Parts: sequence; C-alpha cells; structure tokens
Amino acid sequence: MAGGEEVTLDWEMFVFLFLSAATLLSAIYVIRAREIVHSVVGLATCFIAIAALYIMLSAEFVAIVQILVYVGAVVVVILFGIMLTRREIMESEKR
Amino acid sequence: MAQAKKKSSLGFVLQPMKRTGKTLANSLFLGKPNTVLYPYQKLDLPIGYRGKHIVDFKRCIGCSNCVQICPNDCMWMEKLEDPELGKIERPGVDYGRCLFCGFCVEICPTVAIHESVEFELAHRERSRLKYGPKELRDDSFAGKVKEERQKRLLPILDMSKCTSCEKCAGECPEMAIAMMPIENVGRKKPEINLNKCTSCKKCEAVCPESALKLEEVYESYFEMPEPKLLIKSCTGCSACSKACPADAIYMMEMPGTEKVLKDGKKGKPKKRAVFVLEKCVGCGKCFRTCKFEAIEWPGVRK
Amino acid sequence: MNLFEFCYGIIHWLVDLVNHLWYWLGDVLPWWFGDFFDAVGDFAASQGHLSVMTIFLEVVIVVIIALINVLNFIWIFRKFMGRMFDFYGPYYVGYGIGGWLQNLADGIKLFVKEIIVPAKADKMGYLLAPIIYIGSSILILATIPFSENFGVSTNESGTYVPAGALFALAAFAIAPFSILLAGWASNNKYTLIGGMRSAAQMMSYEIPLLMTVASVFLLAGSFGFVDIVDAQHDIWFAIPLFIGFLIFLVCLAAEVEIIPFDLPEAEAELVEGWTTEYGGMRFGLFYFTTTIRSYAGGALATALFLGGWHGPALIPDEIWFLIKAYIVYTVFQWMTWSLPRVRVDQMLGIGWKRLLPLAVINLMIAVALKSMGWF
Amino acid sequence: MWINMGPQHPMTHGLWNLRVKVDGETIVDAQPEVGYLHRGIEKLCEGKTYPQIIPLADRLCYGSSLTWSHLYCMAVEDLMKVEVPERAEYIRVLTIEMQRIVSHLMWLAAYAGDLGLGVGFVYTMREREVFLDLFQSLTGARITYNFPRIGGVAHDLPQNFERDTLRAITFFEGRLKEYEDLFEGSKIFMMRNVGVGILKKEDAINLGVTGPSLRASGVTYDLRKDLPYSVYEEMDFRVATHKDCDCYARYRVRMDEMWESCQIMKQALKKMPEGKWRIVAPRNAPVGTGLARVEDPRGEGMIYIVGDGSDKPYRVKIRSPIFVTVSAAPKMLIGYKLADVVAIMGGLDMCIGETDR
Repeated sequence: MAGGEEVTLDWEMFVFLFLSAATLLSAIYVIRAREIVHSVVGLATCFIAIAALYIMLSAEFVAIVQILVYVGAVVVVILFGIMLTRREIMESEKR
Repeated sequence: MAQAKKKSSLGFVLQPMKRTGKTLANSLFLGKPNTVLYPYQKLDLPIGYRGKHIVDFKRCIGCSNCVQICPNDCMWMEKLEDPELGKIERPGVDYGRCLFCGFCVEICPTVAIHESVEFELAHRERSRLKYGPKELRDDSFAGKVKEERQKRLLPILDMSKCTSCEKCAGECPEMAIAMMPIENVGRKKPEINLNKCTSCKKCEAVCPESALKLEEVYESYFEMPEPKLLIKSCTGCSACSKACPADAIYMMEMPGTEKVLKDGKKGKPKKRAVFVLEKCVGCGKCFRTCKFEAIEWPGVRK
Repeated sequence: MNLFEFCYGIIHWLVDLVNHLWYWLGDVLPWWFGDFFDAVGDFAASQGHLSVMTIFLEVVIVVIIALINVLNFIWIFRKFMGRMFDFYGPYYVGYGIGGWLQNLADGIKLFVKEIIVPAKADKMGYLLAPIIYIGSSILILATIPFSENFGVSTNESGTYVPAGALFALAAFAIAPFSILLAGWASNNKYTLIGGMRSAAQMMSYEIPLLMTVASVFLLAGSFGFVDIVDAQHDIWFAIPLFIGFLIFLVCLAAEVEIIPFDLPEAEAELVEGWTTEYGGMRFGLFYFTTTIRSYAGGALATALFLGGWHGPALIPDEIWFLIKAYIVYTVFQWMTWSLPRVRVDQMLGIGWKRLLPLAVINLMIAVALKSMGWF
Repeated sequence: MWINMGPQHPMTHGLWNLRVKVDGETIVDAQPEVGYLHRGIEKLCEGKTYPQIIPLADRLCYGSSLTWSHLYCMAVEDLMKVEVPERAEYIRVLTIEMQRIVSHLMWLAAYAGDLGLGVGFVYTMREREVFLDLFQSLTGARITYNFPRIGGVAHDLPQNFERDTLRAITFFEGRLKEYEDLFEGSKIFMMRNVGVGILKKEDAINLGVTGPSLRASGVTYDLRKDLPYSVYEEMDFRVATHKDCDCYARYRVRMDEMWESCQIMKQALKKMPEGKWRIVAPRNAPVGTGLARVEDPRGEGMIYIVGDGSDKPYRVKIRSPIFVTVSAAPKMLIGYKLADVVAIMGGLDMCIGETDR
C-alpha cells in the first residue's frame, strides 16, 4: 500500500483468508480439545467453513450438500454416538 | 349412554379438531369467550359468598364466641371507645390467617357478624392484612348478606325482677316452666324447657313484675354448655356478672351468711352468682374471669 | 426493480454523498493525507464494497421484517390459543390491536432477568448452542423470497441463487446439532433426554421431508424458489402432490416441535425438555427462534406447495405470501391444541414405517407426472 | 440412569417424588417417595374442638374437599351417636356426588394436560366451573366448602338451586359426549392409553388399591353399593367397571362414574324430603370410638376417631386411598416407556394432600 500505487483491497482474498484460517483453526481445535463434544463443535465449524469455501468457488450445490450431509447428518450422528456411550468411559478418557 | 361403546383405536386422528373448531368459531365470531376480563369486569357473586367480614356494632354484644370458635386463631377482641355505644369490645380479623370457614358467622348469638361478597383483600404489606373492628364495621348490612338463621320467640327471664311467685309455672299450658330452687338462696327460679315451649305468650301476660318477656332469639346449632357454680369457692365478687355479655348472671344474696361484726350488727350477706341459662350464649367469659375457680365449664381439658 | 437494486441504489447514493465530503476533506488536507483519502474513497466506491454493503442492508431489512412477523406470530399464537381455549388472550397491551405489544412486554421482562449459567454446565457448549440455533434459523430466512422482487438471495446481476430452496432445508438441518449440544451441555438429565429425543426426531423426519421436497424439485425442475413458485402458476403443487403435502406438513410439525410431536419439550415428562436450564433472555431467544422456525416452516410450505405469492392481483404479492404463511401457521396451532402428544417410540414408528413409504410413493407419483409430460 | 420426577415436576400433581430408573427410554425400576406435603393433620386434630376440625378435613384434598369433611362428620356422628335428619342426608348425597364430578373433571383436566392435550385441560376446567358456581351459591366457597356439619349440613338449599342443578346436569351430560369425541375420538389419545400401565386384578387386590383404579381392573367393589352409607341404599345406580386393566380402562371408569353421579344427583333431588337439615350436635363426645368409610372419588377413605369425653378428639386416624394406591406404581410402571409415566400416574388421580396428610 505504498503511496502512489493503485490500492485494490481484494474482497475475495480477504474472505478466503478468513475462511481458511477458520478451517485450519477449527481443525486444530478438533484434535486439541479436551472434551470430546467440544471437538465435535470444532468439526462442525470446520465443515461449515469448508462449505463457505465451496461457495467462494461458485459451487453452491456442493456447499449446500456439504452442510446438509456433513453438518446436518454426520456431525449429529457422531454426537449421538458420543452421548450414547457410557459416561464413565468418556471420563476415563479425559484423565 | 350406560356402558359407552368402546370405540376402536382407529378413530380418525384429527377428530378432536372438529370440537375445538366449534368452540373457536363460537369464541371468535359467533359469541364471546367464556371468561370475563377480570379487573375491569366482575362476576356477580351469590349473596352467601364467604368474603370479608362485616360486623354490626349495634348488634354485637362482644361475647368473643367468634374468637373462640376460629380454627386458626385469626380473630381477636379489641377494646374501643365509641361515641354512641361507650366502652365496647369488638372483633378484628387477620386475613393473613383467615380461612373463611364461616364458623364465626354461624356461632354468633346475635347474628352480628357476616361475611360479605368482598374478596379483594390482598395487600403488599402483611401487617395491613390485619383488619381491626373499625375497618370491619358496617352497621346496616340488610340486603348485603343472607340472614338465614331462624328466629324463635322465647320467654327470657329478668332475674332482678323475678319474685318467685310461681304464677308462670301454673299458667304454662305445656308444663314447660318448672320452678327450681336455687341453692343457698331459698328462692325458686323458673326454668324453661325450650323443647316444650310453644311461644304462647301466656307466661308473659301473667307475670306481675313483667320479669318474663318473650323475645326473638336466633336459633343456635351449637350446643350451649352449662356453667356450674361451686358454691364453696364463690366469694360473691360479681366479676362474672360484670363480664357476662348477655346479662345472664345475676348476683343474689344468700340469707344466713351474714357475718356478725364486732358491734353485734349483722353485715351484708354473701352473694352468689345465679345463671339464667336461657340467656347464656356459651362464651365462657365467666369461667375465664373467675379468679377463684368457682365456675365449672363442662368438657374443657385442663 | 427488485430488492437488490433498491438497496444498491440506496447504498450508491449514500456512498456518493459521503464521498463528496470525503474528497473535499482530502483536497483541504495536506498532500500526504490526500492520497490516503483518495484511496479510501475509491475503495468505498468500488463495486465489491458496494455489493457487500447492499447485501448487509438487505439482510437488515429481511431480518427486521422477520422480527415483525415473529412478533405477529407470537401474537397469533396467544390470541388464537386464547380463543380456542375460550378466553380472551392478551387484550389490553398494544393500543387498538388487542394485546399485540404483549410480546414486546414479555421480551423486556426477559431482558431484565438475571443471566445464570448452571455451575456444573459445560460453559462453551451452553453458551454456543443458542448462537448456533439462532444463527442457523435466521439463515433459513435469508433464502426465502416474499415475491419475485423481494428476496435476499440475489447476486449482483439480480438473478436468484439457483439452489435457494435446498439451502433453506440445509439450514433447517443444522438445528439438531445445537439442540443436542444444548441438551448435553446443560448437565441435566431432562435436557439430555430432551436433546436426544429432539435429534432423533429431527433426523428421522428430515428424510421424508427431503423426499417430498425432492418431488417438488422434480416437478418444478429447479432448486430455486422463484422457479418453483413460477411452476405453480397454473396449479398448486399441493393438488397433484396431495400425499406429499400432508407428509410435508406432518414432517414440518415434527421439525418445528409442535404438539403432536413436541416430545423434546414434553413438559409433562421432561419439564421444559432441552431448554430446561436456560433462563432469562436465553430462554427468550430459544422461544423466539422456535417461532422463527415455525414462520420459516409456514413460508416453506407456502412456497413449495401453496403457490407462493400467486393470487388474485387485488393484494400485492408479498402480502399474499404472508397471508398463506400465516394460515399455515394458524392451522398448525389449531392442530397443536387439539391433539395429545405421541410417545417417542410411536413417533419414530410413524416416521419410519408410515411416512417414509408414503414419501416414496409420493416421489413415484411425481416421477409419473413428470414423465407423462404434465409438468 | 435414575431420574427424579419430582418433587418439583409437572408430572407430580402436588409434591411427591417418583424416582424412575430408565434404560434408554424404558423403565426398569420405580420408587415412589411421599411425605413432602406432610402437615401433621392427624396431630393438629387433637388440639381442636370437633367442629373446628371440619375445615381441616376439607384441606385433606383440594380436589374433593367435601367428601373428606363429610367423611369426618360421619365418623364423629358415629362416635357421638347422632342421628342426621333425612333431608340433610339427601343434601349430602347430592353434594358429594357433585363433588365427585368436580373431582373427576379436575382429574380429566390434569390428565389431558399431562398428555399434552391443551384444549382438554381448559374445557374440562370450564365445565367444572358450572358446578363450582353451584357450590358457591350453596356453601359460599369454591374449593374448601366447610359445608357438612356434625348432625347435618350448614345450610339448606338456596332458592332455585334445584332448577339450576338440573340444568347443569343436562348441560353436563351433553358435554360428556363431547369429551368422548375429544378424547377417545382422537387416535393419538388411544395410542397413548390402550394397553399401557396394566394392573392385573390380583395385583390390585393384593396391593390394596381401591376406587376407580380397582374397578378398572375388573373388580366390582364400591362402598356405595357394598356398604351403603347415608341414603345410597335408596339410589339406583350402576357400579362402573372395566375389564381392560389399563389406562384406558381407568379413564373409561371415571367417565362412566361421572354419568352415574349425574343420575344419582337427579334421584336425590327428586326424592329429597322436606324438613330440618341440621340438628344441634353435642359439644362433647363420649368416651369411645367412631369409624366411617366412604367411597372417595379416588378410592376408599376411612376416618377413625377416639373420643375421651372432652370437646376435642383424643386421636384421629385417616386412611388415604392414594397413599395405598401409589404403592402399586412400580407394578404398573415397569416395562413401559418414560413417556408413559405421565399417562399411568396421571390416570391414578394423585392427590398429595390426603396422601401425606
């Protein structure tokens, strides 16, 4: 942004950086989270960010299917699975 | 209907919507909803509704029967000075405890206390729920409440006028009047059998001193206890007579109990209390006033 | 002129206005400032900035309209419930319109309540769940147009996003995730059971719902709302796809959790279901969002089956759309208060054993209609 | 997982606790816990005179207060050997049958609310109001009437009461048919009720269950027929029973009982003699015991009084029907779903006031 040059703030670039940062951070959080349900939340965030990335690539249909299938179904099934397992196992994993 | 037929479990799922739709149409378009908008519209309450008490000061005799029957001990008697009535005792009600059972109304011997249709008694402060007699006062409640207790004409004895002439006993066609001797006094007192009395007024007519008068008395459904005097303990102090709200206790001199004074003259004879049970309202004030435990009140567990 | 152009015009005008002042400032100030001023001004007038701002404005407009509609819905809910229960309902709050402001009054009351987080709750989940729930529910509204010209999901050239309807359903499907999270994070047995039931219910009813909607997509030949509604110009899809319409309504009732299927909030067994531990405005927002979902459900039913904004031209298109959505919601309310709630195993049974085969039959009917060339 | 349903829970109509052990949604164990509403009424009675206890007996059950004060008065009359005037007996029968309808309507309202049928709750409460208005004009109160007295009743029937009651009965008989449409007409209601919470005949008898819950298990046992008190001997009515032993049977029995109560009320109004409605009762009870049993809307209620010659009872023992019935809860609950708890326990018509006393 040196003086004299034409300044063009690229919106797409900005949004892309934001989304990729969100994707990466949430993906890291999935691994790092202590509570297993928290990692599921991270996973959902990751999926949603990826869906947004698809939209940026003007692949709307893929993005929608990504949300519908991954967030709406896969994450919920994972959450279900975690909750239906016994609490004691979860607690022993934590420690 | 008798035995309602058991419908099969295949009733149509949306069947109840028909019923609710009927009510819906009625309350939306055809008529009005079933409720009233309370603080602005009010329902008419029946005349016998049990709400806030009202006390007719002129009828009330301050017997404290209402205070005694109250299951929650929410009433009390308050001493007041009234320009018309002088020194009186009248009941107050604590609406924080009142359960509106209506026993106070039922037991009142003069039907001076009533429950009105007023029910909005709530207040932010608990102390304001205590309604003193002045707040309950309503001296003319005709028409506001139902007075359904039946009245009865009964000969009421004024012992101070009675001369024990026995004329009334002779005159009574139903033999309802019996002359009963009063212990240690040497006189007889007409006692009236209320079950036999037909309110014929003959005794009133024959009484030379007009001591017997027929008066309208409210019937009571509560059994009146009979106070009994223990002559040995009675000192003749007449505290009970002063305390009696119904003027049913008379002090009579007992002949032969005069003390011989130092100068040989005879002093005043001892007095004793005589109960006129027709007038008794069963309040037990005499029992509680007597310091010498000379009055027995039947059935009280000590 | 559609909503996008309208908003674009406003934004353009505003930017022009501000830029006049801005450039004047740049001229007045020393030269090294002036360059910076010019750069920012150019950026503000750039196409990208203008379209982003336009979308923001659109979102604000649509959300405000949605909020007003939700207030209306809660009012209808109370008033209708009251009249059905044979009492007046809210009456005095709201000048002239019996009790319309009662909702606002309740909202203010909820706002001033204390915010409590249960001591042993999982804080992150507890705080995140309402956000996801509300966010995903408002996302549904983004795609729903009120008429051909009144909708957010347009792009710069003014054409609608082709997969709008699918996007709405996808946003619908995020909710069970937040409900499960809320139920789990509250650390309470009732909320946990409520969350489980809710997720099981939403997942099992999602499938017949999507299958019926698929039949609509098939007949309309598009995923976009505008094309679907235009395809119903002659005949509403509710008539040829009558079975599908019924299935759609039942599934919608399950999705928005109203009484025959309100097992997650079955107040007799589970106190308040998965919202038990939420109080104050958090509960208020849940309640609010549930109403938003009902509104979105009504709008979806209208757009997909009831001919959208088509109607006699006496009334504007947008109003037609709203009237139909309101009617759908009212019928839902009628059903809600007239029926008992089913048991959880019975509900899953209905979903899997009855509705799913029926949805398949419905899809076959749609395929037959399409292959006959009638649509 | 143990789930506490109560003491503060919408399912518990009152204040009690049902601990349910669930495996998924299926109940594998259940423990009812009562005692949260213990007010020590039996002990309180020992410090009050005989008439003063009548309002206390009213407060045993808010749903059917008149039945309990009537029961108490019957026990005291047995102790004092008081003959009640015939008109008073007819008024009592009239009012306790009205009370039975009011109580059953309240049960139906709560039951509908439990099952999520919002309209059922309001409509039944609305029709209950008709009878409450009648009670209000008769006794002056709406819930706790304090109406029966030792040796009669407090008031005579007010003006137009007979006409109003007959009108209310006619109106209500029509409404009963509407309820059948509203409840049984709905498939979901039947799904929730038929075959749920089965209490077998033997179990019901062994556990001491009484009242509609017992009659729904196929036992024809009604104190009004089997041990007639008051003037029930002269009334012509049928004991409602059902063979199905499930929640639907309990619902059906109560609906039939409301119908029969209407018939009894009509007969009582027709046969009511003129005369006194109250006699002066003695202030003090003799040394001895008094016992009375009645058919409460919830089962068999019993009061046993020991008098010691003073104006206060020496001991009062109250037998509550629901206290016994609730012990059958595990028998009914185990094996059903968590959502059935509300249907089963709601179908028992719990009243915690009398249970905990």
